[in-house]
Amino acid sequence: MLEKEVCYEATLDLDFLDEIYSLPGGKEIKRCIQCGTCSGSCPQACQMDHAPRKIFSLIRAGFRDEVLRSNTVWLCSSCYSCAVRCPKEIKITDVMYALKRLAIKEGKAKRGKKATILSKNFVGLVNKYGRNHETELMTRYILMAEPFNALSFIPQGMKLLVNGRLPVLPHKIKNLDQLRKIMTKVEELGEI
Amino acid sequence: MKYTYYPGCSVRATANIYQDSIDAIAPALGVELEELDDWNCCGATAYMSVRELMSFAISARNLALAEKYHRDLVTPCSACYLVLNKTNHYFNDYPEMRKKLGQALEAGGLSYSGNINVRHILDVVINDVGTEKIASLVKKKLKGLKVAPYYGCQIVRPEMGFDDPDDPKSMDILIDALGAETVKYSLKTKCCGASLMGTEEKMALKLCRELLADAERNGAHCIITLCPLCQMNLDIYQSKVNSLFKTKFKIPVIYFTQLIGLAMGVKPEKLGMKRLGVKVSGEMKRIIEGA
Amino acid sequence: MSFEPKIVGFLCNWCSYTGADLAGTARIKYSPNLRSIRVMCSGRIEPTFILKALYEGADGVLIAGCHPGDCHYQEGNYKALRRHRMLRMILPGFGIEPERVRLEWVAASEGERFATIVDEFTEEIRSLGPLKVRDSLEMVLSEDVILNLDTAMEEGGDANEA
Amino acid sequence: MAVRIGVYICHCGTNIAGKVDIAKVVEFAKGLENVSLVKDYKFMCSDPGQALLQKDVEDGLIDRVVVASCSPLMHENTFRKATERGGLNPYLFTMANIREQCSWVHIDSGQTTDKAKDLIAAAVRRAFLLEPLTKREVPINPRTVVIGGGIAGIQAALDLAEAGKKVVLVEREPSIGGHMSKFDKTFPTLDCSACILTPRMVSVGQHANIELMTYSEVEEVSGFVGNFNIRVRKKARYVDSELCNGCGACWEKCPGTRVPRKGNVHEKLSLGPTTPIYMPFMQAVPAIPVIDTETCLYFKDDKHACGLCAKECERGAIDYEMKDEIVEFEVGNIIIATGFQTFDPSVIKRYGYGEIENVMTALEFEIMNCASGSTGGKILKADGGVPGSIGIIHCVGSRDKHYHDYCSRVCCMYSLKYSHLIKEKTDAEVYEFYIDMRCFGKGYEEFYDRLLTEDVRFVRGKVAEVTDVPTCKAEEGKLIVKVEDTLIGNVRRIPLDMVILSTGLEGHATLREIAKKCSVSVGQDGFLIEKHPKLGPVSTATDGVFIAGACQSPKDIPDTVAQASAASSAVLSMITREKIEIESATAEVDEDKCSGCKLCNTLCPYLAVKFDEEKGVSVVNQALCKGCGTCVAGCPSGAISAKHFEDRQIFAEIEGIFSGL
Repeated sequence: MLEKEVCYEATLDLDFLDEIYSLPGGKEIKRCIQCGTCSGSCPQACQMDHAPRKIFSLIRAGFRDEVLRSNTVWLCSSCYSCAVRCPKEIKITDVMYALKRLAIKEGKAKRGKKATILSKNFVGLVNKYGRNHETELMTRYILMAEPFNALSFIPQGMKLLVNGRLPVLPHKIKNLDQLRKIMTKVEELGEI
Repeated sequence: MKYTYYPGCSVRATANIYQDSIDAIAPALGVELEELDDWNCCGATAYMSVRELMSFAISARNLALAEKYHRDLVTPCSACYLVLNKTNHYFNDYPEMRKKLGQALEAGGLSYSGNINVRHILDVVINDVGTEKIASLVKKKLKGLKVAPYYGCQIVRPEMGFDDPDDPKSMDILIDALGAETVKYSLKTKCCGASLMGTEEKMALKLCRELLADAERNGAHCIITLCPLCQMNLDIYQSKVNSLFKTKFKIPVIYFTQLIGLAMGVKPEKLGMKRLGVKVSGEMKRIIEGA
Repeated sequence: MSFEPKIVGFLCNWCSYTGADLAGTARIKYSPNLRSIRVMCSGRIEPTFILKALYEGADGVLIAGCHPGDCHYQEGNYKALRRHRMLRMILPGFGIEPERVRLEWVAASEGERFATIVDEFTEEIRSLGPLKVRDSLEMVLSEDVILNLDTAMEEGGDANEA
Repeated sequence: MAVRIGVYICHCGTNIAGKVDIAKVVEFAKGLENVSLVKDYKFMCSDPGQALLQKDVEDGLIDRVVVASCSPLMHENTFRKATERGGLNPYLFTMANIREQCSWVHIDSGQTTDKAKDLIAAAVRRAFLLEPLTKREVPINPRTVVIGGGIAGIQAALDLAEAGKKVVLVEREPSIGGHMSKFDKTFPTLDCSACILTPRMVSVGQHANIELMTYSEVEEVSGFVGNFNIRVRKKARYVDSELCNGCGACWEKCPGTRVPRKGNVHEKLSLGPTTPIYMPFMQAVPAIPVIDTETCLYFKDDKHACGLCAKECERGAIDYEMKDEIVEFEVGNIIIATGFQTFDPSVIKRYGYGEIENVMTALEFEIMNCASGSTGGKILKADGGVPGSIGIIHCVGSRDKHYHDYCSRVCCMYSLKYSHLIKEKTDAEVYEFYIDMRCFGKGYEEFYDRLLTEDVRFVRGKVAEVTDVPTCKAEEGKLIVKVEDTLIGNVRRIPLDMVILSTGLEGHATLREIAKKCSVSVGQDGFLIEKHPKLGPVSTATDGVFIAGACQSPKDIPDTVAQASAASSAVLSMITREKIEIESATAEVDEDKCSGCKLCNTLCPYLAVKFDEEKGVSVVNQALCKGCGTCVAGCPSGAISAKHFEDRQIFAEIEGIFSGL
């Protein structure tokens, strides 16, 4: 959308700001004064399509597609540097999460494909055992997301293995049933 | 001092050496950790990207379980610390979130009041045990050992922590109390990129390189950390950083609990020191084995 | 030894002298060739002051006043401008390059500008070389001629303005 | 008896001594003609430093004083006083500036030392020719005139009146109140403008110490500090203010129109009645109407057929024969508070003001918002419809070399206020197009923060153009704002129903005139020049003339009120001291030499030089003379001398500079 010479208001989603605002964590987003503290503090800003500050200006103007398709959210390492420094106390990291979820929901998370796979595998494991099983998580993830690259992960895996830091067997919690009931209820309630 | 203990998945797997060192020093520090029965995954960062409510719900089960103990909930994992705290925070600050979480917990026959205090084990060691007590337990001089204290992100941010988000000092004063030397470490709170290691590996490795380079520049013999993810990233991936960026880092990355153990004269094997990705060598080895 | 020009400056009290002081307060360095004389207003500066300075040994004369419109006395600087224009017209008659007399506006806040002007002017005078024809001025500085000269300036200035 | 000059050279710690070889300079000074003693000291301005000089004067060792130290602008007064304390006329002292213009600005200490020598030699020669001058004092008339009846003038007048001093308040318009009376709400507190202003206006109208002259203009100012003579033209209102009781019957029956209707709304927005006989607004002080003779049917028609208002007026207050009246009075001080006018945006063609409908100025929007205005406070388009989207363009006429370089300081805030009002009154989308948000005052940033959450669409970028030419369906029938969103980096076209131009503030059209009358300078920005940009914000170069409010620079209400109170307290301090010392270094005409050509009369900016017809010579009024010397330089007969800056003194200085050659 940004390639266009002139942008028409009709092409924008003028409710986008309100949509993000209504999410938990999005409350302060309207107070953004575009100071750029977030971008300056972000360890990943240089790699991003749009550094965090610009993401907020795009949200404000209604560039929904541009925001959801950008790689920005997927490069966020959740370090919260931006969030603690933001002079308006915007929960920037939480907004990034919200955008990730929105992007996945709308099938715009191209860059987030790997993150989605990782997350989904993780979710699957928790459903299965109640806890994460790092060995299985890594194996599954590598095979799904990086099948052609799987060999490159072996040295790190071996290092953990030989040092006795990669348990082969998963641990299953006792009351898995209870956890599943909770999770089923969440499915019922739907996300906020 | 008795606490409810929430180890988290990593501490029971890739970070089991963290658990070993905690077990080795806790009695001497007078810290009793009673493990939260049947705890489950904290919900973790990765979950958050896909399902927010689900993440909080899973997390909330732990908090609900912990409430029966009437004690602070202590975790050694920064990620768990953040997620559990965040769950608390959202539970208490967003009525809609509280309502839905309440309903979900109810489905599992649980309830939560929102009053569990979640703390990091470093907080307990520094603020409950205190450096005076720790200093009195030091048996082995670590004089000359230059240590870079690496705090990472999640215990100091976002502002729910017990220390300054830009310039935390807890581990600095701990190092002093142990008789070692704190090196200037400007990047002490910069992100190591752990959460990106799976998905955006190169970028994560780049962040690791910066951290390792700053430690080396400042003459550190080792880096101490308090987070399983940071430790794994900087330790296990150090060789990958070296091969990608043609660097020659050989900096052991250990848990602060391991350093306490060493100073207290606990055998390195008992602290999991032998199971590090980057082994102790050179000057650090001399200092630890000497004296 | 290379030629070090001697320059006399006539600075108005309110803008230019203050501007020169500001250059000092800000420790801006400039060439040491200037010797300044303070007058209340650039409108006070008579053409004969300038000729006198040239006669006594100055190689160049700098006149500095408030920017147009900013004169402390409303319009003294316009008077200075008029006289300056006239003076430049008659200087060649004495064999003196008109470039040796320069008029500049320097505000109280323009310390840096003052220093730059002094540096530039010093270099300009340096390239012109020493003023050689001082003697030609001797006769104009007798009292009678001074008066006639000043009258010419004032009336000529008026004519010029019109 | 020979002149004995004492030369005192200050080290100023290392400020001077670090770059100037003091010993060499002392040696040099000792060799100068008429110098009878030379001393150097670490800090001449210190008490012991001053005592040094004072004692030498007391002991009769010297009768002229030269201090070579910092700038005379810094310590001339200090040493003059020390000289005076020693028993010598303070004008027998002079200074050589060897710090600001010597030791601080040059690198080579040899050259610095040489320069210091030259400057001291010049000062010594000048000192030789100095003459004693006498101090002069004039009494101060306790009455003050305040020119301008906006909030600045109102505040200043009330302050003075409350202090028990007489004030004449002169206002050009039919009512006092100024711009503030046209506002509905004031930022950032959003308190009602009329509610806070009206009581003050009423106080002014009723105060025993305030003489109010509305619909009046200052014609001439003469005299000088403490003794000004003011001539005011009271324009004819055609309504006798003694008889009128402000009932309104006149305008209710008036058949004419001052502001024609156009479609559903008036061509121009108006607060008061739109008839030729009108009150500018309902809370006007005085509550007396005026007749606009341009549109009044009685005046337009030679036969004077109408006369309806006169018939309606029960009290017979209408007087078509009324004439302008000239009033003269004396005051001791003047406060200029003439305020501002808003920038006329029609010169910026690309914004379409005056060409495209629904492009309006800030002031028009202000009036539209007033409950007593022509739309009853409703925000309406030209066709009477309700706008669905409104854009506010900041910095119109400000921060632009083509119009005004400066920032008008109030536009960001009033624009935010508009956004709030629009959101409060309508469901319209609001866009703010800004370059920078300048919210510097108390509670201002907080107000901005509040507006950020009120769903105003902030777009950073100066609008390139406003057009009514659509390029797509959605733009048809709309005003289209074309702007680069600089935070995103691409150009946007935003269709709107109404555009408000946040026009900047400029000095009032009559400001130059009034400034000239009061001998105050107008700066390049078109505002009055204060005595000192930081330390003299309310006084001017002319003693006894003070300034307050937006005539000095664009200002918001709090700053205006603060400055007005500062001006009134400055006036009070003048009045309280009862007398004032005036400049001694003035010009003087040698009557024997004066040829009576009157050239100097035209040169003097203060009208201090007048021609004495009897004697046939020009005379300088010493009370008016400021000592600039322009007349001295201009006198073709050399008949005028500038005391303390005489030709021979300056010649001596020049000679001194070159005496070392």
